[in-house]
Amino acid sequence: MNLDHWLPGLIVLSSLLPGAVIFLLHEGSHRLRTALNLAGALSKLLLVMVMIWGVFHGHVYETRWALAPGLDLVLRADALSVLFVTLSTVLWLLTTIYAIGYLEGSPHRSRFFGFFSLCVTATVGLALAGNLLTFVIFYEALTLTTYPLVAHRGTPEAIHGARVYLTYTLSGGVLLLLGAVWLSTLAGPPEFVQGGVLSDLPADLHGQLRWIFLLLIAGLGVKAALVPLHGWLPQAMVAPAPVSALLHAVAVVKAGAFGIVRVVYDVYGVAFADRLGLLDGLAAAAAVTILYGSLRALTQDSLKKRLAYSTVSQVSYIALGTAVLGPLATIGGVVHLVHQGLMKITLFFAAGNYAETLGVHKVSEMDGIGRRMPGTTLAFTVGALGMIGVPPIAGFVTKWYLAIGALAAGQGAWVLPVLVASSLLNAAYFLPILYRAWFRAPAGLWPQEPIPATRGETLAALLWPPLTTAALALAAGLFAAAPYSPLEWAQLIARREYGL
Amino acid sequence: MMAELALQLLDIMLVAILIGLAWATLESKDEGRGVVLFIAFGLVLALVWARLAAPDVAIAEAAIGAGLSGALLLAAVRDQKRAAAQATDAPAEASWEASRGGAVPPAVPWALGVLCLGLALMVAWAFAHALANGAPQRLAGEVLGRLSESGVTNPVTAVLLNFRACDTLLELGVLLVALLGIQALGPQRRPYAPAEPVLASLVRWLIPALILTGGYLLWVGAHAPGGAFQAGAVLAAGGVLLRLAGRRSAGLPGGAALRLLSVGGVAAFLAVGLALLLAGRPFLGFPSAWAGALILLIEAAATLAIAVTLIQAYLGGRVPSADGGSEPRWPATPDGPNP
Amino acid sequence: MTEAVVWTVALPLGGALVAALAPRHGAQVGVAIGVATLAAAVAVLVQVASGGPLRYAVGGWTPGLGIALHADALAALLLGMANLVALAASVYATAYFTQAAVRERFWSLWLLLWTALNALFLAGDLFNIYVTLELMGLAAVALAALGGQRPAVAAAQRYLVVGMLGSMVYLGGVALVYAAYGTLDLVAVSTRIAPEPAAWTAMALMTVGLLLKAALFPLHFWLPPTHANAPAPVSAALSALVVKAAFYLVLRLWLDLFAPVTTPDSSRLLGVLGAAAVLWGSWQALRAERLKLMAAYSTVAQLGYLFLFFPLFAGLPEGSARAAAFGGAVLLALTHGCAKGALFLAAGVLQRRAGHDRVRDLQGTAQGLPATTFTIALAGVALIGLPPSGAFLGKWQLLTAAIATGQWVWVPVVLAGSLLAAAYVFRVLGHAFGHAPGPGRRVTSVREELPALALALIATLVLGLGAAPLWTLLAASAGSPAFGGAPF
Amino acid sequence: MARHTGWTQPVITTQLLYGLAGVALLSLGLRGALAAVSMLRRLLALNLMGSGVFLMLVALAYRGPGMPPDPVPHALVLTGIVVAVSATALALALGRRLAETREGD
Repeated sequence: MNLDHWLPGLIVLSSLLPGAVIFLLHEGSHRLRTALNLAGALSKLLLVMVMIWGVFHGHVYETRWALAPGLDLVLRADALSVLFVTLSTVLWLLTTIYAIGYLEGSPHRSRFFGFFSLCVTATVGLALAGNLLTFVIFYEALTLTTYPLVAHRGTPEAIHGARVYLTYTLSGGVLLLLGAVWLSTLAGPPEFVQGGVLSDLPADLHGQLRWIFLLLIAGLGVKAALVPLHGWLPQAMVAPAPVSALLHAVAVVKAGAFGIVRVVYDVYGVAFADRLGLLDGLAAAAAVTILYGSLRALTQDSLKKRLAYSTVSQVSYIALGTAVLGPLATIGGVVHLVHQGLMKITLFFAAGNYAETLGVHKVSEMDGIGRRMPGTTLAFTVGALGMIGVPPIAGFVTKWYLAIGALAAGQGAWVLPVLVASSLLNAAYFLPILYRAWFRAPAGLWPQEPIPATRGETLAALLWPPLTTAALALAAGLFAAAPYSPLEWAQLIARREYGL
Repeated sequence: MMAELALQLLDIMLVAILIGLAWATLESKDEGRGVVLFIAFGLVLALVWARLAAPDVAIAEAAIGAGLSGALLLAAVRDQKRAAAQATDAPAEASWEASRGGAVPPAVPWALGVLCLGLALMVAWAFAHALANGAPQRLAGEVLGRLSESGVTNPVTAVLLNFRACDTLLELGVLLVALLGIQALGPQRRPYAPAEPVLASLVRWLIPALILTGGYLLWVGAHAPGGAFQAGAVLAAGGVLLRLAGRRSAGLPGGAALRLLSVGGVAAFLAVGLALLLAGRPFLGFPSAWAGALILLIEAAATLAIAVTLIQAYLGGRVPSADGGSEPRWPATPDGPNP
Repeated sequence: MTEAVVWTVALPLGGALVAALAPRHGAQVGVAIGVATLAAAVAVLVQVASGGPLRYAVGGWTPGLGIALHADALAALLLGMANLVALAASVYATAYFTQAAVRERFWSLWLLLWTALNALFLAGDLFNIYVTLELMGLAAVALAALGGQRPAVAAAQRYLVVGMLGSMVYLGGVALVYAAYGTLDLVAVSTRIAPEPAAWTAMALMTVGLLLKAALFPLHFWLPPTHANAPAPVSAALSALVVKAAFYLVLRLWLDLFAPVTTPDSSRLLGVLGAAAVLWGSWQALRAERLKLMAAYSTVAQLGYLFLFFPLFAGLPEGSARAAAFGGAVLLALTHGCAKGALFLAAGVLQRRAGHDRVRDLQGTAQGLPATTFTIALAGVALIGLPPSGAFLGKWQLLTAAIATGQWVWVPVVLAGSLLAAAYVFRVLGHAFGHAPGPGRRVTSVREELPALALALIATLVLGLGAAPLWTLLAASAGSPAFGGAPF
Repeated sequence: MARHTGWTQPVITTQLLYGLAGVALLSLGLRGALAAVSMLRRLLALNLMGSGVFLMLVALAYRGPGMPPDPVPHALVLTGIVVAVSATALALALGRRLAETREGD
């Protein structure tokens, strides 16, 4: 067996197979299910580490499977996919641990963890996708596998939220499909190649290529929650906390953002996209989204909804970094894939802990919560400050690179105001929460306390994941210059894209 | 020349009568009358077949097309009238309709007329064109040329049972499907009415004659007009007559024997075909020397199968045993006493 | 061993006779014969894959004088799919029927339907096709009426009348072909046919007759009540196989027989009707209040997709692009066969447990039957055309061909049809989530739930991820002398 | 294409006359089947339509008084007649069952 051929496939299978088995498990087989979940997550982590080592040593990992003449399913490891795969794998492991604690005793756990594993399978497949067809396949698979997770609770609101989610994402999928097929008829099935594959096409096709770009970005923009395609995201907040964490930090929104990065860098090529005049529109959409999301977040009392609008805003930093020509902005956009993931998952874990431990769902109920749950609130604080861009947390690194990238590209005149305004708004909706949590006295009894306080602030399985991700977010900022840091990888990606 | 002219006049008259009867069938106000006209149409059509040198088809048309179809349709009309007499709330017409609006959405009559006329003109044009330009030999030469290898001398039987045996095997399957389908719908609950003595005594004379005719048709089918379908239909006609004369089983055996007879046609055909296959010949590839005997064997089984199938179709699927024990109960009706 | 072709027809026919003679043992006979018939069909597929198209002269007579059975890749693939679905439905049927009277009558009719399907896929003679159509049609009618309830019987009667009408119109075309070309053998006719009045008219008559049976919009009116009211295994066979068989014949006749006679306009007409079927069928499926009615309308829509390929074939030059599109059409047909079979079987399980199949009121039942709900979801993925189902690749080829030939008009139809399909599928699935406690068992009725699940998995995974050999197989059959002017 | 010897004009006249009569029956039957309001009439119309097709086939087979007719269409028509009666019988049985279920309601 040639590992170079099989490794990407194995990484996908390492969550697919446990997922398939988990579906068959009896509801009460708690231990076996947990063992399978953790075995899958750990083996995936192991395989990814092998892959990182291999990519570092110049191995080319590619799994290729023919679906039809000229249409191949390709899984390939390059710098960008390794970055996203690593992020997904680490966060999956943590989220699994968190979910085991979170869902203890609730019904339909086999169904939940089955789809949860499939969802990660789709995310990892999407990260490793080596061509547009493969990307589309996993992109749709992600839609399908997350639908049952959003609808999991089965309440009318859950069903409704899931339906809204599905309506948006499937419509986006249709646009993406059309764009992908159209592009294939012009240029053959496009493989992802750094620097793009389309710049050699004759000039009379450029008009069609612009339309295709619009279709692709619109299709991807639904999942990336670009305004005005973001409407599903706040609705999908009905899902259980681990799902929200995964949806908003890693899987769904990030899949859209990652797709935008892929299309701009590895299908069109950023230089060619700029030549076609496509980047300005994307940048404008990103800027509008950044500001709009922040503004909407200001007025939300529901904590999860505030976080959701914050996501709308933050994910578009990635699109913004992508749309500004130049390696520095690229670094800022790509590195934010990881940074936003770490920070936002921390925030959602914490929000889930508040809801699960104390029944707190609203910002207005959070007075004094830091004293009751110091660990959780500490993690929340790190995430929130990171989002605002306070050094030395990871978010600062992102904003710094975006700013100097914009200046280098001569677009500082409008990018810098956007960044500043956004950061001020971030502060405006996060700092009051922190103030309430740490400095106000509790208003009285918490809405409900299913977990007895004697066992610590909450279950260990719920507490350690947010602390870990908060530490990672801090480390990603503190040790940004260290080898193998997310920033380092982002710089590698940018060097390759621009041929430096 | 005179003879030819007379023949052409006869042709034109036949065609005119045929189309006239078809028209009258469709336009008749009363359904019973329509069925009677349809039977008359079938008899004229049998004459047309004879005129066109198709005696095999003529016999089959008279026995099946006009005879048995007619009997089935007449019985249906009678049931329908009876149901109408019983039902006080719903008109009988409605009970025959799958649903209001029928199988086809209501169409504007003149549009339908134009459509059908246009279709007729198109098909007529194509048909005339094909006749004028097509190869007039078609398959006739090939069939007649290789007739000697078929084991029979009646070319129609040769085509049916040998050259195109595959069609005929499946066609017997169609007949079997119809029978099984009718049986699956459950027994017919038709009240039983005793026949008048005149009919009963007539039938007593007719039945042996019909059996003889059927056997004869089967036997001569190898070299003259006739064969399994015609023979089976004639036997079936005997069964229908028996039923009309008051024999409730219509001369059919009961139980396993009947089931065996019903599937016998397909079974014999298939068994012979597969036996030949296993013997290293093609499926249904009769060796010349044996072909005549094998075909007669198949035809004999098919004749009986066709006969019992058609009789059962007339009886409505479930055969009452000869002593009448299994005839389902039927409420007393004004026009027929209960057994 | 070309006899495998014969066995695919002879085995179910013989089985039907045994089942008619010994109705109490129908289930054993049916499943045993089903396994053997599937083996024969697989043997045919293997032979075609290894040795190219095969042709079997029944009785040893030269085709023309006699009748040929033939199997090329298209026929063999559909034959394989049909036998797979039929076997799954057979296993299902062993547990489905509760009334002894109905159960005993089912098997002989069922095996005759199976005979007809296999004979039809292998038929190489225009009149033989007519006989197989009638055998299939009558068996389908008898099975559809099997329950004996009034709506089923009424629908079956209408179905029968439509079928008779279609057969007669088809037979009119056969008469014209025989008049003009003096033979009924498909290969022989295809070498002689020329664009002239007889050929045009015959094509029109035969196509209309078959479209009635294939339920292409607006000739679909009979399908929803028939398919929605038949017993579940019968519905599965009707929707997955019987209408598909009529489509197969249209495809066969247009590509192989009437290729010199068809015009871009005639192909476009089929495309327009297909597009209308996609939109109308999907819309009606969305509005259907009953699950089986929804599935039936979905069949109307899915057949529409298959007819969209006709104008695309006409627009593509011979070569790899057309071969790719042709493979897409076949894959779409195969996937729909398996998925729709699975959907109807699963719907039958739900209906039996709940006592009804009203979509609105199915929540609790769906939650109590996770395997069946999962089956519906998987089948739904294939109906929508999402990856990784075979339908995704089929639609990819459909869109590719539409864009490549500049026939943009079909693109919004395909996309809108997919979204509507998603809407009706998820309308059902939305009800599967709820607060009810988890069921004790994943699978409650092995013989009913597993065949459906197997079909759904084949549609969604096997045909989606393992379909590449299909194009190789079709390419190997193309242009072979055994079958006329093949599609490429 | 050269005419066959012995293929005289009256033969084709006869073929054409009866063939066109068949076409007329086909068309009449089709109209009847589409326009009929009751199942029984529809079945009558379908049977007439079938007879029309059969007549076209048998007319083709006719080759004049001196020549044996083409047996293939004859065989096809025989098969067709049996198929038609089978379908008619099944349709009537379905109608009967419908009538009964109405009474049962």
